[in-house]
Amino acid sequence: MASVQLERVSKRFGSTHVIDEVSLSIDHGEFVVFVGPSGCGKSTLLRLIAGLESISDGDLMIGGKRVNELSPQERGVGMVFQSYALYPHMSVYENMAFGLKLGKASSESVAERVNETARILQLEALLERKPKALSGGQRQRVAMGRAIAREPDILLFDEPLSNLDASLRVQMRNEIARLHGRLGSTMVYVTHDQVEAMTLADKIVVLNKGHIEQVGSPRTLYERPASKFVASFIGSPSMNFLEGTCRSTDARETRVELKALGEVVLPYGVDSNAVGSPITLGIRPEHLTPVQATGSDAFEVINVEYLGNESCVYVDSDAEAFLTCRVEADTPIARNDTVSLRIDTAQAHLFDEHGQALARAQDSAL
Amino acid sequence: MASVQLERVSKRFGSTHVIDEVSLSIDHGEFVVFVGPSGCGKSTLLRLIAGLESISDGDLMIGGKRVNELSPQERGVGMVFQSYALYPHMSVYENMAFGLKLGKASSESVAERVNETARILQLEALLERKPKALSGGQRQRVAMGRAIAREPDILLFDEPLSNLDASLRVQMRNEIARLHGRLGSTMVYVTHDQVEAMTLADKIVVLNKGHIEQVGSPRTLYERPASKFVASFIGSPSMNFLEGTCRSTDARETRVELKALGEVVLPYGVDSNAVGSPITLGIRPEHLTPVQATGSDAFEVINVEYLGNESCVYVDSDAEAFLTCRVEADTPIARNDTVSLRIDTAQAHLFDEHGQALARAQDSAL
Amino acid sequence: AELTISCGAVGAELTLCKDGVKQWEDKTGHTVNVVSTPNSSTERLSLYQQILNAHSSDIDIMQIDIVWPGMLAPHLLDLNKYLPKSATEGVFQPLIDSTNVEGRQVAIPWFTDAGVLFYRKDLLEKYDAEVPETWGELTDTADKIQKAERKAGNDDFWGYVFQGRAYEGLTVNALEWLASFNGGTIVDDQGDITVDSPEAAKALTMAHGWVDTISPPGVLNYTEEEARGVFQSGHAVFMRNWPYAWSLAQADSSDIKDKVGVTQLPKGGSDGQHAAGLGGWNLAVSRYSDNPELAADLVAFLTSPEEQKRRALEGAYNPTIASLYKDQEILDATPFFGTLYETFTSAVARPSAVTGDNYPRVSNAFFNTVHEVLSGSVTAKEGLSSLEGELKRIKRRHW
Amino acid sequence: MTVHETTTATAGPKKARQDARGTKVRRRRVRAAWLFLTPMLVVLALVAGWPLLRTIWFSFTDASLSQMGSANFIGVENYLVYDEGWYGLLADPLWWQSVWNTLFFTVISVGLETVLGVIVALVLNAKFRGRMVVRAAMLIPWAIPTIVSAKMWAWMLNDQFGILNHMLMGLGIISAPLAWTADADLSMWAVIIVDVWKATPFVALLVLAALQMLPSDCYEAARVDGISPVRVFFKVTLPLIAPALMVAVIFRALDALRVFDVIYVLTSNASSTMTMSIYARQQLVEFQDVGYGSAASTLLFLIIALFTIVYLYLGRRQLGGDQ
Amino acid sequence: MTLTHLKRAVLKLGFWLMVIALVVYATFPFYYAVVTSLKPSSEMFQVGYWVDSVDWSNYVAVLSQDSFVQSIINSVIVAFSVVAIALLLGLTAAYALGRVRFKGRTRVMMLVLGVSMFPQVAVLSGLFEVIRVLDLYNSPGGLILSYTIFTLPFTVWVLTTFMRQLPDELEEAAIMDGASPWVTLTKVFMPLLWPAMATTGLLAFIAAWNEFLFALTFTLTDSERTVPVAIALISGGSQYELPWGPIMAASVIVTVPLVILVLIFQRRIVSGLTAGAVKG
Ligand SMILES: Nc1ncnc2c1ncn2[C@@H]1O[C@H](COP(=O)(O)OP(=O)(O)OP(=O)(O)O)[C@@H](O)[C@H]1O
Ligand SMILES: Nc1ncnc2c1ncn2[C@@H]1O[C@H](COP(=O)(O)OP(=O)(O)OP(=O)(O)O)[C@@H](O)[C@H]1O
Ligand SMILES: [Mg+2]
Ligand SMILES: [Mg+2]
Repeated sequence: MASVQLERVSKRFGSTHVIDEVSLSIDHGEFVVFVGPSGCGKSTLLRLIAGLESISDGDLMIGGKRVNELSPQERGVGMVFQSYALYPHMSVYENMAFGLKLGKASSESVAERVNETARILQLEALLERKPKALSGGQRQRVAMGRAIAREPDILLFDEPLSNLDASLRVQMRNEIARLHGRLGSTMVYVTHDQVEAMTLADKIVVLNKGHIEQVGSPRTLYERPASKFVASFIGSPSMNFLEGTCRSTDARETRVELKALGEVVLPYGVDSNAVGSPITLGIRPEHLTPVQATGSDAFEVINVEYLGNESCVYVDSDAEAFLTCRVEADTPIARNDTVSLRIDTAQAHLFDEHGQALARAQDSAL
Repeated sequence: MASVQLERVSKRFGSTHVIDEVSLSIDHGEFVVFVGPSGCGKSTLLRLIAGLESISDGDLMIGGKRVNELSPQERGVGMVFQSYALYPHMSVYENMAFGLKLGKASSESVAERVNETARILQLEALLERKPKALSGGQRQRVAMGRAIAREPDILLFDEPLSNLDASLRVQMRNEIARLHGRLGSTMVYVTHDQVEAMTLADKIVVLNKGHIEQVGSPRTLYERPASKFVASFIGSPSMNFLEGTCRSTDARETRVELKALGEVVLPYGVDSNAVGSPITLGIRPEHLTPVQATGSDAFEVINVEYLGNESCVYVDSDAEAFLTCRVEADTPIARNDTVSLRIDTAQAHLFDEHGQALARAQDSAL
Repeated sequence: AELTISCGAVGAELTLCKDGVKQWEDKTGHTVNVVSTPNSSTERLSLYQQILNAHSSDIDIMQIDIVWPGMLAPHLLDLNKYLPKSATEGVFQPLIDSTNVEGRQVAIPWFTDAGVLFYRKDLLEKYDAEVPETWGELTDTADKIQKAERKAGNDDFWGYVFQGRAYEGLTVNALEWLASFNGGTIVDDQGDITVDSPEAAKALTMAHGWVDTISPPGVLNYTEEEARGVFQSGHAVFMRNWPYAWSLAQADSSDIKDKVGVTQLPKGGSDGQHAAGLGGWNLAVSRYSDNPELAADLVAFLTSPEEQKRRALEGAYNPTIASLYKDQEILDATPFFGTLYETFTSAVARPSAVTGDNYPRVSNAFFNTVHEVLSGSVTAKEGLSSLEGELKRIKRRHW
Repeated sequence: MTVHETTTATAGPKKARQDARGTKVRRRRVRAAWLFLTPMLVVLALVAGWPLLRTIWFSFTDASLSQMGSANFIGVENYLVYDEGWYGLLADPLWWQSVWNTLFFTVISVGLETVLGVIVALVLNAKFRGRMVVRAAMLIPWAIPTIVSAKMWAWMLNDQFGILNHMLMGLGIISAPLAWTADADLSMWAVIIVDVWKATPFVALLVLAALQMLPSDCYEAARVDGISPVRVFFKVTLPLIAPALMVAVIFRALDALRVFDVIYVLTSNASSTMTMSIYARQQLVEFQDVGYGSAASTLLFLIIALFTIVYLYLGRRQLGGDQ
Repeated sequence: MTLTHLKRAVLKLGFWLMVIALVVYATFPFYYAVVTSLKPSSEMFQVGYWVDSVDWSNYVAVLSQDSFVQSIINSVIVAFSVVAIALLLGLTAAYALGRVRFKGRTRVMMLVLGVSMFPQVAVLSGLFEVIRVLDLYNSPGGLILSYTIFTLPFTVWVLTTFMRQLPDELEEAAIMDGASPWVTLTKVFMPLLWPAMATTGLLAFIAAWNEFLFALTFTLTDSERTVPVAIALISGGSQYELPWGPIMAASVIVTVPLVILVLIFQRRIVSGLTAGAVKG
């Protein structure tokens, strides 16, 4: 049983609090993805679980047993390091076989396993090379191969695909999903890739400055972010935020006066305490549609970015930042056009002054 | 003048041909993005331009002058290394200031420049830290800061944002664009990120196994890929490919018999030589729409991936690989449904047996 | 003018030398630098050779070992040319001979040394034994006392210690054995090799018999100090050593103060002779000296009877001038000088003059052979005959 | 580093090879390298050039210390000559004995020093309280002047009042005192004991430096992979410190092959502990035979050079660089 | 749990036993020297593990000689200069040999090594001549110069080896920053080579500090001599008498500065200097 529990785990480097009372429970066989801004403590958290850093405070349990003091090998984890940490003097083959030989596996089965892993990672042609003679992405794949060849109970991935091209990344992602299915091992995965996070995770953990902002399924996080931070962090391009004031709310609708866009009516009710207080409305780019300008509420288009499958329209909203709209690739809108903006109000989110999401009245569970 | 010309440049490591007669011309002030599969030679090409590797064959000109034999500093280039290559004994500040100081800048202007760069990269709080005490993304930003602080004529970026979270990446991307605008320097940029490539590039160069597959504007590459390779490489998820035969073509339409989907009519003509020969039809996921199954041509849905802003539907096409369709996030389609597929024929691409795109009759320039 | 002299190392020897030099300085008004040199005589020799070979005038006057004149002669001044005949008057003839190379007086003997036998008066008395006259007696007495002492609980007690390490000291020791059996001195005055004789074999066989019976096995690596260590800590009844050990054995801190006697080394047999190996030091002047006359004068001063007497009184250095052994003042200060007069006059010199440059080879071959015989890896007979071959081989290069 | 030199001779058309060899950058870099090398080479040439050439020259003469000026060229007579029987260095059984002694001494003592040095370095590399003091303590044997430490050991190994015999007897390991330095069978071992004691810190310190310079992150990988420390040591640490260890061993071996003072002070220069250096010194200094002694030195040099070349050839992969 | 604790405790105990064993092994002779130096000369020939009564007279005797103190000063000057020269020349040479690939590199390495292949006695008289020609006889300069013959090859080789292990990318980064080889060497490599430099420096220092044969041959007067010679020249009342007490006292005195030096230098022998430099 390879469940992982963190109970008020903290980590300090000197006086810097890097992980701050994090509690989290990961079930056996679960696939958990950590996301968060650069430097928020994701790698540190993985290293704490692996046993590479000592826990300053709190308890870490694996399979129900407190393991704070156990060495990495006793914890039964495998890890893909963000910095690869390859053995510089060993060939790719040896790098991958090194951890395997331990298990007294016969050399044939070692060879078989390594070759199979190399095949999955498309490294077959490079088995004899030293890490120095590999490209960045090849090194990264070796780092991954080393961990997955061992098939440990708990696999920790620290941004394992960041240096791979998109199509290889899709393949690798599928291989990881397949591996997860086959081994049934617990996987903890750090990524900055939205798609990876959304597709692989049973559960996404959003970290911010060493604490957990929200834990939930991909859909929950995307559709019901608990805070402005999570809302802005999940989804790319980010959600647009509009300042305003809550005018009224009842069970079925909420009226919000936005500084930039005037009054909008949202088709759900929120906590009535919010009435009269400043509020932030969040709306994702795909739910903000630019249309031909209709008189008064016209905004200028700052830029249109063509992304192939879609385009992004940046609109000057007079608010702090530009508003981003996601439109079809061959949108007729061009820079310096003036547009009106239409909000898909059902998809809008409301946050209070402190950035917390306002609870929706009779919110159905997702 | 910092234009860059490569003329039949080759690079061999021992007997491995890593770069194979690459010719390319980069104008002064242009922003060129290199993309290509892992290990195709992108970094090597950058290193050749930088002067860190000797050119095995061919000529490299900068500003019209042959520079094969000049040292990096004489070429006036700056580079962000894929592996960062930070000075481990220097603080973040010193890392960024090192090159500036060598450039005999006054200490005030060094401080000013470094602080400004640190601000842009959001590293202000970390200036006193050593690289060892930084997270992966922070290191990467330092590596970038070091190169851009010097403001050289030619800036080479090797996957500079790969370890940053999505929102930071968007910010950094904008900063780079702004920097490019301000400095007017020539920039060569390697990335695996589709969005970066599409939004930043004046010109994208697609590399494959050491040679150039296609050079063109982002829109050209996306909409008129010259080969199946480029078509599959640009865009994520990748384009779907369907095997078939060309039945007939004239100036205005082409009939194609697809193994999996039967006959389709494309609203443009192709080279008439193709008639009767095996052909591949490429269609991007967003142009392949699953609809309620209508009798005969029904396919099974293997998986539906929810990505937040959209979903991917994987359909078992009886062809080699699954077909991928891009649909709205809240699609009603679920795993194991049966669907029919509708092709947006105007957006379909045709490739001959060798993977080359079939020239469209009276193709309007893009 | 300024002179440089190397005499002795640090310690009493150096102090004595400095005092003498000071007197000369006061007398003549010149300045003299005294440089100290390594204690080990090989190191000192190689240092001199370095300097002399470079024809350097860095050292004007050197204190050289009794066996060195042959080797250093080309670099040394013929003092006869600078000094009156009287300078060597009254000096023991063997010493004059050893410093006269091909008619050139390259050095003046300064002080001398000869091997003597130390014994434990108290133990001989206790076990009612005589001071041995022959090696045979010594062996018996040593054996007897050793057995008895060990029985009495003195576990690491030994009968006889000497210098058995393969080094110059062993040459002297073994030469004494050979000479005491009338076995010659390896090479005779004519330069003929005489070592392979039955007497010599007898002497060496006897010595081999001591090792691990009356002498500790470690004696094969003993120099003077190791031997003295054993003797002075009360672990041996007999010791062959130089006279210097006397004052140390008589020091207040010594375990055997007032229990020690000194006598001549035993004879080989009743028809043998008392033979003491000759040691000692001379003063020589470098040919490259800038002030040869002054340097020679300083040498003459330092080797003068007055100065030698002072050294005998203050440091118990044995004079090289026979008459001083009758000087009452000296005899009062060091009573055993009288008993040793005989020893000095009859001392056997090593064949350094005749073998010249090749003396070190000869000595080396000799002590190595002796060492092998002592440690039992060859018999005396075999060893001596192969030594003879070896010496012939060396002689090939003409001495 | 790979800058500008990466085109190797293994493949590629001729033109490319020439091109790479001839590039200006490369040439400039090479010129800079020579510039950097020059001071060192000048100093070495200054101090070593003349003495070494002189030694080699003298080995073909009959020079003797007392008449160095008038040396005659005698060809290889010092090495080997027939004059009613073979004479010369190569015909001297003592020389061969000393060669054998030296090799024996070198192999055993350098072997022990290496093993022990690595162990000590590993201990010193561990983090524990008082590490500073222990490090300093471990260096003491190397810090004591050889002439002193050899005398000290001679004192401690003394058969009568040496503390070693005293201790061994106290522990009941031996019943009678051993004549460490006198006994032909023991004296070589005594010398080895002292040399190992003295030189282990040298190896240890170098290995320690190598250990400190190791890349730290692949050790984390090994820890996570659950690889036993012993295996990590043999498979990761050892290969990574191999270059430094090799250099340490080379210099230790060079010292051991030229060993002099320890033996000179500790044991008599009897044939059982006669080494090549002692032999050479004996000829040069004690026997005044500069010609013959120089021949011995030159031969010693050749033997060492031979061993070094073989060793470097066998270990060339560890040293990296020129494949 | 208890089992792992027990195992850990046993391991810890074993480790400490090992440390103690090594320390005893390394320092016992030195300890014995200290004990001997504190004994009056009368107890010299007795085995003893402790000092019963401390007798400083040997130390007083040694330190009261001006020439001994002077020789310590000389040694310090010589050893520091030797280390400085060796490290400077060694570093530059190591950069060339370790970082630049050129023809003849191996030959240079072998040549450098070849210098240390002759026995010291063999080069002695040649070196003596060189030193006399350069007019450095009987001066620290002569010793400093002659000591490079054994410190330089060693320093060059060790630093070259360590230099090769530094990541290539660092030099490339420096090149991109426009650093000249000299700047790269001093500003980028040197700080990273501290462990190696401290080690070689220490070893070279000790070698220079303890050298005897050259020091004996190339100096003449007490005012120019170094410590080992001074110790060797300590002697008893006569030629054969070895003054153990003062010699041991002197040895202890000259070893103490080295121990202090080690304590200072070894702060530089720290790990993980290159951590965080490169990814992969
Ligand atoms: N020293 C070398 N010897 C042999 N092959 C090498 C060497 N260095 C790189 N290669 C090979 O050259 C190819 C190109 O490497 P390069 O680093 O340019 O790839 P890349 O396009 O940057 O890949 P990535 O996206 O993974 O960083 C790779 O296949 C790599 O294995
Ligand atoms: N040794 C250290 N001393 C002080 N602070 C440190 C140390 N190591 C890491 N940190 C800080 O801890 C924070 C968390 O680092 P961590 O590597 O866990 O970030 P991360 O979430 O993995 O970021 P990234 O996505 O950039 O890799 C960072 O702000 C980093 O600067
Ligand atoms: Mg990280
Ligand atoms: Mg790359």
